[in-house]
Amino acid sequence: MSLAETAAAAAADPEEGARARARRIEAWARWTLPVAVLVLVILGWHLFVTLNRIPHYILPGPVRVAEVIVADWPVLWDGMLVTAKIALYALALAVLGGGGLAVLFSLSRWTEMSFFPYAVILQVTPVVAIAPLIKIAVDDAFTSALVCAWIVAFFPILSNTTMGLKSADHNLRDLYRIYGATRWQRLRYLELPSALPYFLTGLRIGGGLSLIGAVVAEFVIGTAGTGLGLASMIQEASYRLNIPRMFAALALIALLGVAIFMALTLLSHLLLRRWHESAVRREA
Amino acid sequence: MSLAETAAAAAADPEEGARARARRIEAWARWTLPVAVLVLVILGWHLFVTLNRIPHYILPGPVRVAEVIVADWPVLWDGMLVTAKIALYALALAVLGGGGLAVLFSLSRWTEMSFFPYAVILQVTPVVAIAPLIKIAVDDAFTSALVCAWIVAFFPILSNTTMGLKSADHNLRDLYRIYGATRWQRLRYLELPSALPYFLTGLRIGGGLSLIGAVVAEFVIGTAGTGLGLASMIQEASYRLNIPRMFAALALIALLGVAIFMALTLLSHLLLRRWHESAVRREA
Amino acid sequence: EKVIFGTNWLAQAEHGGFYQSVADGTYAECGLEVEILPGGPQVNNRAMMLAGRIDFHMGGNLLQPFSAVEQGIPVVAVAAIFQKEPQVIIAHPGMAETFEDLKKLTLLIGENGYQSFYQWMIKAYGFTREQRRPYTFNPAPFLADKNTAMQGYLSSEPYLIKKEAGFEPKVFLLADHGFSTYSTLIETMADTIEKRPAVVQCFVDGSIKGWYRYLYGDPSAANELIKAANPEMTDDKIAYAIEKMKEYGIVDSGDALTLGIGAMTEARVKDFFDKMVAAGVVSPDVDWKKAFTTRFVNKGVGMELKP
Amino acid sequence: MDAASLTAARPRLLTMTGVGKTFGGDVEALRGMSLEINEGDFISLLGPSGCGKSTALRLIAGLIHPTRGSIRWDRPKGEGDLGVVFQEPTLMPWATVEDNVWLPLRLRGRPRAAVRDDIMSALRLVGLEGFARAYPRELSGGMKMRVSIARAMVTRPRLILMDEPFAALDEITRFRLNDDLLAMKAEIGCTVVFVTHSVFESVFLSDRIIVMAARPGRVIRELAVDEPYPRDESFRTSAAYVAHCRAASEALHEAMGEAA
Amino acid sequence: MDAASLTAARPRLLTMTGVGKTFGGDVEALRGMSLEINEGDFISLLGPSGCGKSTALRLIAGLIHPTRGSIRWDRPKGEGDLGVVFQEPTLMPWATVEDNVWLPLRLRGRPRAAVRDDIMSALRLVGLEGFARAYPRELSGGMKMRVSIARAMVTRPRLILMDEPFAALDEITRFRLNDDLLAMKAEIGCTVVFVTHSVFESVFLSDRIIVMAARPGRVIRELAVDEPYPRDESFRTSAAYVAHCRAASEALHEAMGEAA
Ligand SMILES: Nc1ncnc2c1ncn2[C@@H]1O[C@H](COP(=O)(O)OP(=O)(O)OP(=O)(O)O)[C@@H](O)[C@H]1O
Ligand SMILES: Nc1ncnc2c1ncn2[C@@H]1O[C@H](COP(=O)(O)OP(=O)(O)OP(=O)(O)O)[C@@H](O)[C@H]1O
Ligand SMILES: [Mg+2]
Ligand SMILES: [Mg+2]
Repeated sequence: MSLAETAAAAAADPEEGARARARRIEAWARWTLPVAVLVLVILGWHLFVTLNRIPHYILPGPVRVAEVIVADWPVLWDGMLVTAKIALYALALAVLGGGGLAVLFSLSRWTEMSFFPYAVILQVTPVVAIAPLIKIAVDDAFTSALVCAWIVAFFPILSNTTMGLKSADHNLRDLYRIYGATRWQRLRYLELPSALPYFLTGLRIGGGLSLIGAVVAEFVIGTAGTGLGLASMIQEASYRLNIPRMFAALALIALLGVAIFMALTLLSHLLLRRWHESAVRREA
Repeated sequence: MSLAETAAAAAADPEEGARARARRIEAWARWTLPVAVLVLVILGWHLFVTLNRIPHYILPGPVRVAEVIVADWPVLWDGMLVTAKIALYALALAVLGGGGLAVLFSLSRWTEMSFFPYAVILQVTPVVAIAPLIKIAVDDAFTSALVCAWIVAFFPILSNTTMGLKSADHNLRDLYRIYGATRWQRLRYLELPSALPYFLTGLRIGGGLSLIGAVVAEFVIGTAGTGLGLASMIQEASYRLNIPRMFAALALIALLGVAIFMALTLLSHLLLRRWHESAVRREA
Repeated sequence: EKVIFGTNWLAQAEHGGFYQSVADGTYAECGLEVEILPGGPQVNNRAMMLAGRIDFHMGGNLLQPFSAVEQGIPVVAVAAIFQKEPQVIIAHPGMAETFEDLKKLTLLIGENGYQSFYQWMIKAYGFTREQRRPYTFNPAPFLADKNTAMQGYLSSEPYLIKKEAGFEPKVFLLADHGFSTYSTLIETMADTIEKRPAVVQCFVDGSIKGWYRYLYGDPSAANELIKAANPEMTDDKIAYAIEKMKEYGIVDSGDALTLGIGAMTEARVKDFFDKMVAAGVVSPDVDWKKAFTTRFVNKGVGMELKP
Repeated sequence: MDAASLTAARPRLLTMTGVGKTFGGDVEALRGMSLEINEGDFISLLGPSGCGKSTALRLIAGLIHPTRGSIRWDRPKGEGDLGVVFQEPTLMPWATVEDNVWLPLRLRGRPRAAVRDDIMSALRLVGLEGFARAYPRELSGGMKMRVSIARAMVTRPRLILMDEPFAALDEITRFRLNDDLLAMKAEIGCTVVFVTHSVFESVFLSDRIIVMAARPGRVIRELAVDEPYPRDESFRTSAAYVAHCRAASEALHEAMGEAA
Repeated sequence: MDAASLTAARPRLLTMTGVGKTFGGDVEALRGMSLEINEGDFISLLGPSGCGKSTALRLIAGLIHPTRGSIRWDRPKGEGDLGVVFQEPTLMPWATVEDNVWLPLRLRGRPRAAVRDDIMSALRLVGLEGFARAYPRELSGGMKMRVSIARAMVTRPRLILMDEPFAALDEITRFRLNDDLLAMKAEIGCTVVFVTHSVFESVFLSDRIIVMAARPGRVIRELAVDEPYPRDESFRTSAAYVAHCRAASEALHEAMGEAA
């Protein structure tokens, strides 16, 4: 009965049927398309390597890399955990640091004027160059690794959040003033929600950068006390000319990056879908 | 007469006078405050170094660094030009690449679904690890350096611009549809202006990252064909234990970063001040 | 014919012989136009050779040719310019009298060193992974803390520390404590040996002659090239390096005294291989003989240039 | 003469049959709306807040699709034949008043220099000729709405959809714009669908009034205002006007009563 | 009884003297406005679009500062004594209707549970009790404005500033809200400054009407509506009402004439 009704409705309105079909196709393509492209890329890589007879020590084929991943899985998995741990801690710190600084700057224009240049300096200073100083100042290797990764990741979050805090609607600002909101209330109830879409974009950039930061930190700070991460494995494999393994570690870093990005995208979607233009679903 | 009038007005309304004074103080503080903080930081650094008798090969004092900057100015200046050149080229490429990809993705959701993961992969792949591949694939050292710097800088611009393009007001979108705008017109007249504030924030992040990218590129590609940049000087100096010179080069990188950031901030202000919430000046 | 030789570091006196032959035309005599491509801390010129973008590469020690064999990569060492690797461990004065004393210190070791000689130090002397920190070619952390020691290059760090920090550090040459590898190896692809043996021979001979002339003749032309490629290089630095190379017999000692510079012997390679197998650095299955060939050396070339 | 016969002679433009629209599965914004629009019609949608007037307009504009029923265009929708005034001004904040009004022409590829006169006369129509260079944020609420009206008028469209365009304006401006709208309609013979909550405005302007009620939004009465055009001040004081207003007002009360 | 004498007996709340406001150096939005607001007043600002009504309101609210002249509060502005309805709904898009209405109370530290009844009765006042959980983007234009009105009412403020609050509403809802506003005013004895472009509304609601003209914005007439409160439907049909409306309408025409 209900089925017949639906069918009748569809028959009565072919356009509506077409739209429903388009929606279904899209929902399906959202997952299959990236996978299909992935398969194509891997296939292309495979063909490129085999047809041109590229030696495995220059560019190993996907089959070989997959074999290595399977064979060395226990080691690689441990390395991934180590790297993921540093990256996630660094991201958390970047959120606290970048978001916190943005809030601080928004609370006091004087602070912003005085200290924003130093945030820029921190961003542009090559970690490789100041890592020794960090090592001198901070005893613990894990902490110094975190500091390095944090330096790499915090700026996009700071910058985007600052912009977001400034973008709150001026009429709403006026409203808050009239109702005698304290600076703190205005921040919490008005500016932070307004900044959310900007912050989340910064977060997604910061997510990737914190992973990069973790890798760089491992390069320059080393693994003492933190176990062997993927970066160390890359270095070791590259030194030992074990190129397939190096690619395996690289692939896992990429995977980790995509996973972090997707998790943050999902978070962003959940937080914004009810109200923000960029996320609200509309009829086409 | 006019002066007397102004005086009278001020006298008649002490509040207005107070506000005018506050405005003047702010305009003045906008420049003096950062400078004052800078002076304090340098003074603190100087005292720290001299009071603790920190040897110059661990942390040189500001005086010594300044001396080195003056003494080695010709070399440092050349290095700065090299680094600035790579950074600016990379930034230009990042704008083209990041912005272009964002536009491409906004034009076709299918492209976005299929290829955004690869942008993420590109962002999280450690440049240090793939630099040899780049060098193998790209003949020219300058070009490979650019590719490296670009990989580091493009993602924030892509990410922010994508978000911005999606944030265009839905009522305006509807209006464009009703007036039969082509996809291209909608992009040009509606989505790009809407994305501007997001893009500019991404640009400021990308500006710093392109400098970082230039430094990293110099590290991993070497200096052949590009001349000696600041990064090579840092490496050299650090390797030669010429720590004051390393700090001099670091200071110049920081300076370059701040200069790029300020230029982009100015650009952003000029583009937004007439209409965007974050930049429009309002009465407090 | 144009060939490219990639070194593994910025231009310095330790590359002097190669620059010498470029400068005085020794390579050109047998028809080679040699370009020297300097390396650096993060630069990987070996990958360029594997990709066929350069012809010869300067290897640090024998471990990498062993790795190449293990991975089935046809890289072969055709000459060993340094009989001793100039790798040293540097400690603050008074902190370590013997090599064993270093075990009490924190060691700053770069990634390459960690993967090679440090593994041997672990096995042979009982150093630990935990006491090692990465060395990013910045000695400041060493200077800041007396309880650290760091890796170094015989002719570089000790000189700098003396000059900048004003104290004479304690230096341990690894080669004198049993790390018996050759160094500054000329590596090339098996393919090149097979298809262009004349080019290989020419390059090896030219390099050997260059080293004799550099050490015993007038090195000034080579030094000009080095300074041009690396503006930070100074005359006194170069002079110090040449002096140390001579003092420690880095280039011209042991087999080289009889077979000429560049000499390699199977016995010596096997000795090192066995040590590395014992240290767990290299798998015992590796066919170590494939890692090198004596076909181009041990001929006493250029010995007449020695005064 | 009843509503249907009055306009039946004109060629049919669009037919809505039993159109329903439900948002998010539970808010029934519109139920079973049937409407025929003929060329040259002036149709007002009158009803309380939230009764689905804007929704109906957006359905006609093709911006949203009906959940049930169908909307059929009886003659092909030509390019640029449509003009629209949304309930909110919907101006581009980065563009000047002039550029905002230029938009529909720009989208048809007309360079600004070629249409400057059109833009200026549209601005003159709404009394904003002095503000061509201003940005939207420098305008008062009513001024923004007037820019939006100028933008809809500037193309002289064949079908014009207006969602409470004059709500933010004072009565005098409103009357003047009512007159101008009728004059333009007479001149180019366009069709107008007009959302309003003002009984007087709907009677003065339209030849058909669709009275709607809320929760769920639906049509409860269709009134014909069978008075000849042009209409002027004298119409506003005529007995017929008063009678029509009374009828519309009663229908509206009925709609409210049912809604309450 | 003239305007001044009618309200002179009440304690003075605020005095504007010769207030002028110029935007960006050249747009003179307001010139030489003088106004006294006494406690319990119901003052309407009536005038054509762009005459500076919103500007005057924002000056009173202290959101902008006069370029010339002065505004003096004669009794200290207490915390939360002010309620405001802007010309645009100004809702927070990330908050539900309920949370938007909660805002002024929340800013005074009242937890939601404690004021739920107040929120719901404010929503009932504007007929939106069924939409407490909806987000602003799910509301019609008029509904958004009603949320804004509920938000201003929920604190029962001593001084309430309203900028064309009912412009987007149909006449019946409008009349009902007019009645509700007067009832609330009578109950809590608050002062109201009310911007409108409707002559009828201004006469029905206020005891003083300030008629303004545009370019430059200025006061051209101050009318007293010296009729007793409470006012109800019967007032709307009284001769006095008609007379006042005529006077206001004339003043408005005068304002328009001068502005044209
Ligand atoms: N995007 C949406 N999502 C959910 N509900 C919606 C949406 N748009 C409109 N509605 C609901 O549909 C109903 C009708 O809305 P509509 O905007 O058509 O009213 P209207 O007649 O234009 O009212 P007004 O005179 O106040 O503008 C309302 O109850 C509203 O809550
Ligand atoms: N921020 C601003 N910058 C420049 N000009 C402004 C600004 N705000 C208002 N104006 C100008 O001030 C004048 C009065 O504006 P105001 O908003 O007070 O009008 P209004 O009486 O409220 O009109 P309406 O009934 O249309 O809302 C207008 O001419 C407007 O262009
Ligand atoms: Mg509506
Ligand atoms: Mg206004």
